[in-house]
This record gives sequence, C-alpha cells and structure tokens, in this order.
Amino acid sequence: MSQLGTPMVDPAVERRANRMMMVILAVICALLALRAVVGSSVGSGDAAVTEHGFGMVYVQEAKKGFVAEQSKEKAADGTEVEVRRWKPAAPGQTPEIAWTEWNEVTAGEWAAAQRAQAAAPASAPVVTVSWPRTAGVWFAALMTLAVLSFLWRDNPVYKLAESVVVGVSAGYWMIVATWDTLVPKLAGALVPAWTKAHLMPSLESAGVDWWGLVPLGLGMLLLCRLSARVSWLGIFPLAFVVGTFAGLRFVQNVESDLVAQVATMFEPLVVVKHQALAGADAAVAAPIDWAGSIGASLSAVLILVGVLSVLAYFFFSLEHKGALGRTAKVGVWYLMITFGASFGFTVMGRIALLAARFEFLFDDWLWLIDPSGKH
Amino acid sequence: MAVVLASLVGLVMVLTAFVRPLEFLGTAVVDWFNVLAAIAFVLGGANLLKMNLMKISARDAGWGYAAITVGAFLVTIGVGLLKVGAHPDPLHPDVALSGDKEAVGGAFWWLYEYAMSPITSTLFALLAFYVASAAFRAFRAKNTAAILLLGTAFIVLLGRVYVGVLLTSWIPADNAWVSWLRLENLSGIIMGVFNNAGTRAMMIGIAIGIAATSLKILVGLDRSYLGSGD
Amino acid sequence: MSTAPQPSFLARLDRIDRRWIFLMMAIAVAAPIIWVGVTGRTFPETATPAVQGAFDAIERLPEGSKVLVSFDFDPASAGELQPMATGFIHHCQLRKHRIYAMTLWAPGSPLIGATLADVIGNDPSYRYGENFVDLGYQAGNEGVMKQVGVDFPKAFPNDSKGTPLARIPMMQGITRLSDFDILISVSAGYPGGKEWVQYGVSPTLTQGHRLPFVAGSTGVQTPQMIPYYPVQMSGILGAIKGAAEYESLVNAKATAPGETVPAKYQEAQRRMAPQLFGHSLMVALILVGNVIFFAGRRKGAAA
Amino acid sequence: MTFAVTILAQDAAPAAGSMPGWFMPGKGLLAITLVIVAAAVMLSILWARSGRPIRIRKIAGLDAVDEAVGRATEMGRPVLFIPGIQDVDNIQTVAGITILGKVAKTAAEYDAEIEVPTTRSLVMTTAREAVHAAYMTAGRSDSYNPDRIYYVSDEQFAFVAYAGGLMQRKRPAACFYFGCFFAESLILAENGNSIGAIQVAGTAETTQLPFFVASCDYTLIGEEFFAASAYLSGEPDQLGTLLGQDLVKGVAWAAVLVAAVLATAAALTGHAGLAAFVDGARAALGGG
Repeated sequence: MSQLGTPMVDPAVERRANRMMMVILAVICALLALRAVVGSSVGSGDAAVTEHGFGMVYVQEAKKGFVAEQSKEKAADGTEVEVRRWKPAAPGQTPEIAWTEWNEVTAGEWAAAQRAQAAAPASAPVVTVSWPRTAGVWFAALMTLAVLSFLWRDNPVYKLAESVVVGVSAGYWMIVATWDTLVPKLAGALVPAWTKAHLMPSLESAGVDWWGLVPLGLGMLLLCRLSARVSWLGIFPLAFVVGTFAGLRFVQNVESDLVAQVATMFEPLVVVKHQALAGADAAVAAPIDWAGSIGASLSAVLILVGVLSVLAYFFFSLEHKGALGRTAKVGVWYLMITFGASFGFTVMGRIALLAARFEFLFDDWLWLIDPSGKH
Repeated sequence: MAVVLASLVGLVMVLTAFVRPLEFLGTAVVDWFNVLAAIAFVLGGANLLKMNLMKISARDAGWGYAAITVGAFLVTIGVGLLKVGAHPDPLHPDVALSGDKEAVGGAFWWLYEYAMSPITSTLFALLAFYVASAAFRAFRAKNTAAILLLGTAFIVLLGRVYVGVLLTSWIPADNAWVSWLRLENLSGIIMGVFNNAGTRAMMIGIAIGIAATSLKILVGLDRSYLGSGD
Repeated sequence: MSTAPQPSFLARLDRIDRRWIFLMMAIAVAAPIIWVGVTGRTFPETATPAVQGAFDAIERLPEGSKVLVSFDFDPASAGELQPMATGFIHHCQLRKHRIYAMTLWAPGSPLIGATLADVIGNDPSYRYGENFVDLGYQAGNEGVMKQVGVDFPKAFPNDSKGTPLARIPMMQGITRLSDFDILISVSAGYPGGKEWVQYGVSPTLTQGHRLPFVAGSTGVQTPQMIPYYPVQMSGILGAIKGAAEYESLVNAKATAPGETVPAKYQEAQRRMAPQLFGHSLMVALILVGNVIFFAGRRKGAAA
Repeated sequence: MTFAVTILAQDAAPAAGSMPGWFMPGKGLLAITLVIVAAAVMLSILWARSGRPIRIRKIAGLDAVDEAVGRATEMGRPVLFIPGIQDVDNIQTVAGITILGKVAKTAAEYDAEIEVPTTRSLVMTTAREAVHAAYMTAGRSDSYNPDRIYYVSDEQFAFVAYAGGLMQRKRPAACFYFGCFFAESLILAENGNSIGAIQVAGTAETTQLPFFVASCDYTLIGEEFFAASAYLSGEPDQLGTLLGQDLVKGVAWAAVLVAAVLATAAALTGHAGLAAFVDGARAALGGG
C-alpha cells in the first residue's frame, strides 16, 4: 500500500515504512509474549484455576440418544397407518442412534468443573478445551491481523487471507442457496419422495409440481454460459431476470419514491404551535409558542426550497442559466450539505466496525477485557 | 426472442400489480425468479472454479493463491453439502442429512465463524482507516460547496458523540430560542431538514430515472443487457 | 504564519505517510475499548425522535403481537447492527411478542440463530415454534419481498431446520406480509430497509392498511432512509448511536433502577467511547489538512 | 382537476369507487402516474426519433473519459472499469454496462487494455458481450480479450479485496466506477488515489456519492449517471428518454409546489373542503 504525495519508489519512505512495520510487529509479539506469561487465572474465587494462555474455547459434552417407536396414526384418508417416530432415549434406555454434542461454556465454568473433577472424579459431564474452536479463534485472530496488514502494503499474508475468503464465501453462497432454496423449492417440487427420504424428512408435498421444470430449465440455460459454444442460450434466463425486475421496479420505484415522496410535501409552510400546558383544554387556552412555531415553519420552508432547487439541478434538457441556474446553485449547496451529513454518518459506521474488530482481538483472543464475562 | 421474453415477464409484473385475477401469475414468475437466483449462485461458484483452475493450469502469476482459493472453495462445498459435523434433526436421527447445515460446532459453521466472518468484517473495518486518510487529504475547503460539505460533516461528527454535548452544554437547553444551537440539536436539524430535502429530491429524480430505464426494457428499446446493440 | 520553517514543516506534514494516520486511528479506537473494558463505564444517552419512534412502535403493540424481523446483514456489518438486532429481539421478548426471524442475506442466517440463542437462550416462556421461529434464508432479494407480500408460505416453505410451516403452530394464520403486526428490518445495504419500503410495506401492497415498519440501519444507509420517516417508516435506528439510544431505552424498561444491566445489552453504549475519540481524530485530521491547504495556498499567492 | 378529485374520492374510499372489480383498489393514482410517466417518455422518444434536436446541458466529467483513456494509453497502463457490485437485475448495472460499451470503444480506438472485474457471473457475461460489440464497432475485434473481463466473487469484500490488490499490482492509469456501489466505493477510490489514477465515478447510490465526490476527479451525481449514457451515445432514444424524464420531473416539481401551497392555504384559511382535499390527496398518494 503506497501512500499518497510521495512516489512508491522512494526508498527512504519505504525504509521508514518497513521500520514502522517492524516496530508494530515487535510490539505485537512482545505483548503476546507478555500476555502468555502474565498468568491468566481463569474462573473466580476459590474455583480459580491458573493456566498460562488465552484465546481458548471450552465446551461441555451433551450426550444425545434416540429410540424409534412404532405407533398407529390416522392418515389423511382416515385409515390406520403404521408410523415410526423417533424419541429421545429415556435414562437407562439404550439408544439406537446416539451422538455427543459439545456446547460452549465460559472459562469460569470450566475452572469450576476442573475443581469438581479434582474433588469427585468422573461425576459431572466432561468439560474440556475445544481444540477445533480454540484453533478457530487463533486462525480468526491471525486472519484479522493479516487483513490489517494491507494497511502497511499489499503483501502475501494479505493475499492469503484474500484468496481464502474468496473461495470460502463463493462456496458459502452456493451451499446456502442450495440447501435453503434449491432443495425445498426445486428438488422438493420435482422429486419430493427422494427429497423427503434423503434430504428433508419432514417435507410435506402433494406430489410432483411440474411447474418446477420452468426455473430448472432456465437454470440449465443459465449454466450453458459456462461453455463458450452454447453460452448464447444463457441470454434467455438473463432476459427473464432483467424483465422481471424491470417490471417490479417500474411500479414500485414510482410508488414509493416518486408518488409517496411528493405526497409528503402536503405540509403547511406556516405552522402555529401552542405551548403545552397542563389541563384538559390546554391546546385551546395555551398561548402561542413563538420559538416553536417559527422553527417549525422555517424548517418546512427550507425543506420545500431544498426539494425544488435540488430537483432543478437535475434538469438536463435545459441549460443552467438565469433563474434556473441560480436555483440549481442552491440545489448544489443542499446536495453538499446532504453529502456532508452522509459522510458524518458513514464515518460513525466505519469506526463502529473497527471497534468491533478490536473488541474481538482484545476480548475473545487476548482476554485483555471481558465485558460479557466469557473468561 | 430474448427481448420478447423480457418484455413479456416485465409486463406481467406490471399488470399483476393492478389486476387482481393475474396476481397468481406474478407470484409464479417471482417464484421462478427466486429459484433462478439461487441457481445463479451455483453458476457463480462454478465460474470461480473454472477461472482459477485455468489460472493454475496456465501457471499465471500468483497461481498459488488461485490454488488456495480453489482449495477453500472445494472444502467449503464439501463440508457444506455433506453437513460434516452437523448432527441430524432430532426428529429424524436416521436421516444423516436432515440436520442444520449451520449447526454450531459443524465444519461449515467453523468456516463461517472463523474464516469468513473475521476476514470480511476486518476488510470492512479497513474503511475506518481509509476514511481517516480521505478526511486528511481530500476534505479541503476549496469553495462554497466544499465548505458546506465540510462544516456539515463537522457538526454531524461532533453532534453524534458525547463531546458535542459537552462543547455546547453552556447553551441553555430549555430556552427554545437558542437551544437549537446545541450541537446535538443542530445535527438533528441538518438530518431532518437539509439532508431530508436533498435526499428526497434525489430520490424523486432517481425514481423517475429508474422508471424510464425499466420502461425502455419493457418495450424492448433498451437491450444493452443483451450485450450487442441489436 | 509565513515564517521560514513552518511551511516546510507543513509541507512535510502534507507528505506524511498515510500509515501514520492509520496508526493514529488504530490507537484512537483501541485505547478507549481497553479503558471501557476495564472500567465498564458508558455515556448517558437521550433518544432522538426517530429512535423513540421505533421504540414506541414496538412498545404500543399488544402482548403476543406477530413481529417479523428480517436480519438483512452479514458479519461484516455486525459491529454496527448486531446491537440493534439484539436490542429488537430483547424488546420483543420483554413485550412477549411472537418473533418471526428471516433473512435475505445468505451470510445472515447464522446470525439469526446466534442472536436468538443469545437473547432468548432458555427462557422457559419462549418455546420454539410457538413464540419464536427461525425461517432462515431465501434467495431472490426483492423477489422474496414481493412474494412474501402475497403468499408467505410459498416464499418460505419451511423454517431453517426444514420443518414445513404447516407444522409450526405460530405460523397458523400467516398467509401474507400484512398478517404481521409490525416489520423490523436490520439492514446493511441491498436488499434492506429501502427495498422493504418499496416492495414490502407500501399500502397498495399490504391491502391498503399501513404495516408499521421499523428499520435498524448502518450509518451509511441512514441518511438515505430519513425521507421515509415518519410516514413510510415508524422509526429508524441510525448507526451505532441509534443502537446505543435504543439500548438505553430498552434497558431502562427491562431493569429496575440500581439493578445492573447485563453486559450483552450494552454493546452499543460501550462502543460510543471509541466513537468519541474516533470522531475527534477525524475532526482534527480535517482541520490540520485544511491548515496545510490554506498555508500552502497563501504561500503560493505570496510567491 | 375534477378528474383527479374523482380518482381521489375513489382511492380514499375504495369501496365506493366505480373501479371495475378486477382492478385492485387504491391504485388508481399510481396507475395514472405510471401512464403519465410512460406517455412522457415514449412521446419524447418519438419526438427525438423524428429528428428534432434535443439539447442536453453539459455534464462535466464525461469529457474526462476520453482524456483518461488517452492518458492510460500514453502511460502504457491499463484502464479499470468496475460496473458496480450488483447483478444485471439492477438498473444501475445496466446503465453502467452501457457506459462500459462507450469506454471500451474509446479504449479500442486508443488501443488501451481494459480490465473489468465483476461480482456477478451474469454481469461478467453481459459485460463481455458489450465490450466485444464495442471492439467490433471500433473495427478491432482482433484485439478483444474476454479473459480481462471476469467474475471474482459474489461476496462484496472478497471482491473489493481483490480489486484493491489488483490496483496496487497493475496500477491502472484510469479507473471508472459506473454502477451500484456500497461500502467498497471508498476503498476503490482511495486505492485509485494512491496510484494516482484519473478517476471518474457515477452512481445512484446516494450513500456513496460523498466518497466519490471527495476522492474522484469527476462524479456523476444520481440521475446525472443515467443521463450520462444518453449524453455519451447521442442516440435519439436515450436523448428522448432524458427529455421525458425532465418532463416528468417538471410535473413533480409543480406538484410539490402545489402541494405545499394547498396545504398552507388549507392551514391558514381553515377552509374545510380544502383541508379535506389535502388530506384525501395525501392519503391517496400514500403520504400517510
């Protein structure tokens, strides 16, 4: 990442930048080392367990077992049918299917469990360090730093994070679209029996819905775009998409952004406010609140002037001369104030996001702060 | 052909907004569109794969990163489709794939929680730094317009945090003639009056613009989405 | 002003490596986080009209009202929007509303589960399928909004766990968007609050009656939403500040005076401290930048 | 006027409306507005097609396109064009692609390399066709290289990360951002600045305009962006559209003024009928 003003090639600047980076890295490493030896005692009171380290995640095991039981139920047509329903296995019952789930617990709970184990071994459910999730926190922290390193300059570590996220996110979108939309709406429509048997056991469907072939067909044409020879076929789903949205937007934009916005201008430019007094007939009896009235009227006028002048700026078939030119100039001022406000709000948002990342580093990873009592 | 299709579905969408008997048609078209949108994600993924594989096979510069991308992509697809580490739905423990794909503790969840989230959100956070350098470099009071933009940004920035309250706390809050001068109130006025008016006018203009462009697609005048002009 | 060393100093300052500015920003944001994390102190908040409007819109609904919450954001914006989502769910829980959670952003669906688990946890009065449901993600953006307005079960055939809506008690009687009592969208961009106004809640789409709509919005989006308030929207939470104000409103309702507020309901308020220093730094940067600019220009004029 | 009043009456009280049963109640005014918009646009397009001249006010920034591409050629550096980060279902993307066609044509004439990363596979294919067409019209289809127009990722920040890295690596001399942009606008513009590229932007995303205004050499604000495609092409259809939009805008302008005047009059005079009309109108228009 080269800075502005000075050319990237300036060796002095680059040396300074590298030195700066080295210093920052050194500081980070020093802090890490310090953090690792300054013992982080986990848990509170006499349950406290001192263990050197941080960025750990602890889990508690939760055993799940299920048994199937046959039962007769009335089908839709009233006939008795034999159905097999799965129920959680009762204590002592040997489950036909069983697995263990691991639920996250705070370090405090882990410390307490450690003490309990020491006192009376093999009683409570196991509470232990979750190495996959601990590794996850560390991976996330390192990736966070890797991305931040882009501020220094584009570098391999950053490119690594970049290429990882490109792959993962593309895959993520594909998977979510598949499971949440394609399976229920496409597979569920065209091959309901198979879908119910293997993918969505609780799917309820009234047989094959042949209309599902339409999006499937369009989708196949869309996939034709992958191959150069038949890619022209992809024009049809494209036209479908563009057409649908052109129709939607033509109506909805006019309704909510043109008609409804004009409607909001049905506001009197002269507003008379009365001082709020206690008592039932206050509104009648109350003297006029001049400051309030003038303020309200003024803002009403200013809004009207603003809307009209900014609209004038967006006239394209007329040269901006004379009255129109002057009005348009006022419009530009309004636009600039609008942009200034927008800038302020955006800055606020960006800083909040940065704060969130630092909170992750300090809280989940380094355990420097603990606002929500996780460790 | 394609143009006809576009106009047809477009007009259907317009009509269904007004003609009750046609409402079902509108929902059908939208339903197809939604499924198509999902298929488009698959196309997107396949495209990414194709692109990076070509990069790798051609040993382009940085093909190693392409390999990482492909790896990450394939791993995500794999664990996502097979719901690795996600337990089945307790009502149907016998159906392996009946579980929640994003179940906490699963591999897919891990990738989301520890790879996708931190990287994307940190990329977002980078903007705080860029916005700072932009303010130092780009925000110069060159002319009236710039002064207005700058002054507004000042008032909003200060008025939305506690320092604004402190700076103008000397202005009596109960005197309506002057209390509007307090920074927090001033920023409120800017938002409610000036920003309101400016944004509303832009909104109206943009709505008309979008309506016109949509209309041209509906009647087949605008075919730029087909690429070549004809 | 026009003494010999100063312009050169300013000139040097003008050519400062932007990475120093980055470093300043990092410190301005990081230091207060540590400070707040250690002391746990936050600034007082007074609600602005738009935030109060959002609070009232949810407050005035009778107990057990049907609230559709759309989590239209991803982890990238969670720093700003998660406190809002948490606040909305927390408020609905206090008012004992029925919560229907959905998202139009694929990366948003895990956030639904996380938020519901975080706020509702194992509150015995909230049973899945009766008091709250996670409908997950559907592809199609405005397509889904439009469809939801006409035929909800067609847009969301099942919840995130694959259970058909027919098997979910609280979904009985939900045929279209207008069957809900209020719509809440926490949105980071497209599709989000703006699209909900256009394709969701406008009266002609909701059988004439105006569906109350409340939006939590990123700082970037907020100015764009203002013209919709108060007619097309009942309230807006603008950026982290709006979230902090809303948090304080909800917490004031949730906790008796003197009682300590759970840390998870103060996320936004905690974040106002880094905001303060960040904003101050920005103002300082703009000032310095312009001092340099004008000094340079005066020098140019003199020469 | 009387017509409008009857419509208002019907919309205010749909039940009493004489609208046919198949017509959804409360949508009369919307329908009429749509007809007005459509009529204005179509008629002005016909007007333009009949060869009558349409003056377009100068849009600063569009002349910059040629200059920027030319500079890129001199410096032997590529031209970067980003058609927003939304899909082809977004009108802004479509407008961006239209402008891409023009930029590509200029690039083809100057023989400058043009690079177009996209966030959607559909945008990629559409852009390829647009650029290919441009190169053919410039008679240089031989030097058209589809591999320089490619899909990166649907994920916004994966894309901006790639684009940022790309700018640092390839150092394009001219960057064009025409389309629907969100948070990435600042990073793109910042990176463009840091490599000293000429930057021209155009978007209808009001939230992103401040950044483009602040850090780009030229910015097309909101509808100026849509006007740009017309300005660049000089096609009668597009010019006509522009005229049509101005007509509608004129109507809206007058409507806003009338609305305010009527409301004020109603408030000052306290005339019951007037007040009723104002409220009816606001309600029928969806103004609450």
